[in-house]
Amino acid sequence: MTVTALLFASYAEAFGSDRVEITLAGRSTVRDVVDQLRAMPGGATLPATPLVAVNLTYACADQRVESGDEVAIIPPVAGG
Amino acid sequence: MTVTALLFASYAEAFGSDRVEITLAGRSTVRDVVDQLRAMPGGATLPATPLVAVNLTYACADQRVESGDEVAIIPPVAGG
Amino acid sequence: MSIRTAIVRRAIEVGALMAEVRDTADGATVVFLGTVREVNDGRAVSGIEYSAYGEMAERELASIASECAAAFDVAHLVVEHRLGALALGDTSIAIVVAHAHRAEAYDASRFVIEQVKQRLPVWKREGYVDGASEWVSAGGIEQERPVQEQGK
Amino acid sequence: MSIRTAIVRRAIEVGALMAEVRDTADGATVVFLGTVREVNDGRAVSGIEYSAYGEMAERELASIASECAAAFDVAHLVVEHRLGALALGDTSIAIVVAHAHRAEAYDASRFVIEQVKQRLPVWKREGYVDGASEWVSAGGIEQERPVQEQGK
Repeated sequence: MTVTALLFASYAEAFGSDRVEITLAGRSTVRDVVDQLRAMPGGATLPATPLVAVNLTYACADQRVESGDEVAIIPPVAGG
Repeated sequence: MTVTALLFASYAEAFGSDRVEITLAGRSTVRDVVDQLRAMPGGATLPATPLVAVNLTYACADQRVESGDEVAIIPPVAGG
Repeated sequence: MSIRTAIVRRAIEVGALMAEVRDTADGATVVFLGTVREVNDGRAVSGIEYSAYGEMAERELASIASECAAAFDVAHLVVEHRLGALALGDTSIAIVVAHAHRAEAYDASRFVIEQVKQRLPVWKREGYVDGASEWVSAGGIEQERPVQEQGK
Repeated sequence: MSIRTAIVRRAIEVGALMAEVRDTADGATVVFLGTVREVNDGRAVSGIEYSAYGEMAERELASIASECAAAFDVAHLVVEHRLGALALGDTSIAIVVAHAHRAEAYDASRFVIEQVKQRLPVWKREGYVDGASEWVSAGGIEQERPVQEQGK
């Protein structure tokens, strides 16, 4: 299955892209998405357990992902 | 000696005046001023130890007053 | 350094006060407005007449601002308190604080309003829709303390 | 009930927001403004570029407002957060709360800004007078965590 990883701010700069398609086995989790991203060029900037949102809601590393999910990797926020 | 007692808000209404001249013996205190006021018509509305300011600064009951002082009897405040 | 306080008898122009304190050294501005509420203690209010021991109120308000500036390292603060007849929704007090950081801006703002409520020699006579009016204090309608309870 | 939040790409009109929440049921209004400071961590700032995960930021900001309304019994609240290129002194966020009582108005305002700082998926790239720029996070310049410390 495939999910879409969204990258922002410093992470998008490191990857040279704000969107990466990730192909996974079934029964995959947020952690699997992050691990794949970290193995990619630019992935060294990602912490092992970054803040992640799945389909616009914050998610933990163990959360299962489904085909077509939007998995956003959230750099340290700086709103306000 | 004489001091000027200033009355405000509900106290001024009770006394029918916002200013009363008080004649005192020497070595008098804020408490003496208040006691005289309380003995006057309308004085029953004054508590025994109201908030008092002497010459624009809050004062305690034991503070000495001097001739010509402005002794303000401050009803419960309601600013803001 | 821009610290200013005033007791006024005209409408408070909040926008002007905000412009007055604004400074690019500051990252946070906190504005507090006190306004006349339509209901108090369950009674329908028509307006409030604010009065003061004017000369002392000016001094106390200036003191409060100085204490605030010292306690919270505030360089940009303006406070205006209005007197006279205020209608529903009118602003009776505006406190505008700007500070490098938000925590101090909030704390300074809160300090000023709490000190004003405790110390400023200002009184209000609340008018009600039914035609009555009462002197009110921070604790609600002022209770006259019976003389016999005062031990004198 | 008037609770509104928005992520905007234009200047924030604070006066309009204050008019929007104003209600004669309320005796206290607290306004918080976050503005671009000229100095951060000792560096002379020229401006800040705010970006966001827009769709999620809108949802989170709305959630924060709902939680605030429930926690502090707030009926009148508006929050706008600006994105894009902001100059020194520009307002990045405005939070306007009106409440019957001041304690709740202050607490509600503080709640919103603290939640925004923790949760809102918004980032800022600070530009400096010397021409450099950096991604900054709430804790200062973002530190990249070396991979070898992560045990993977």
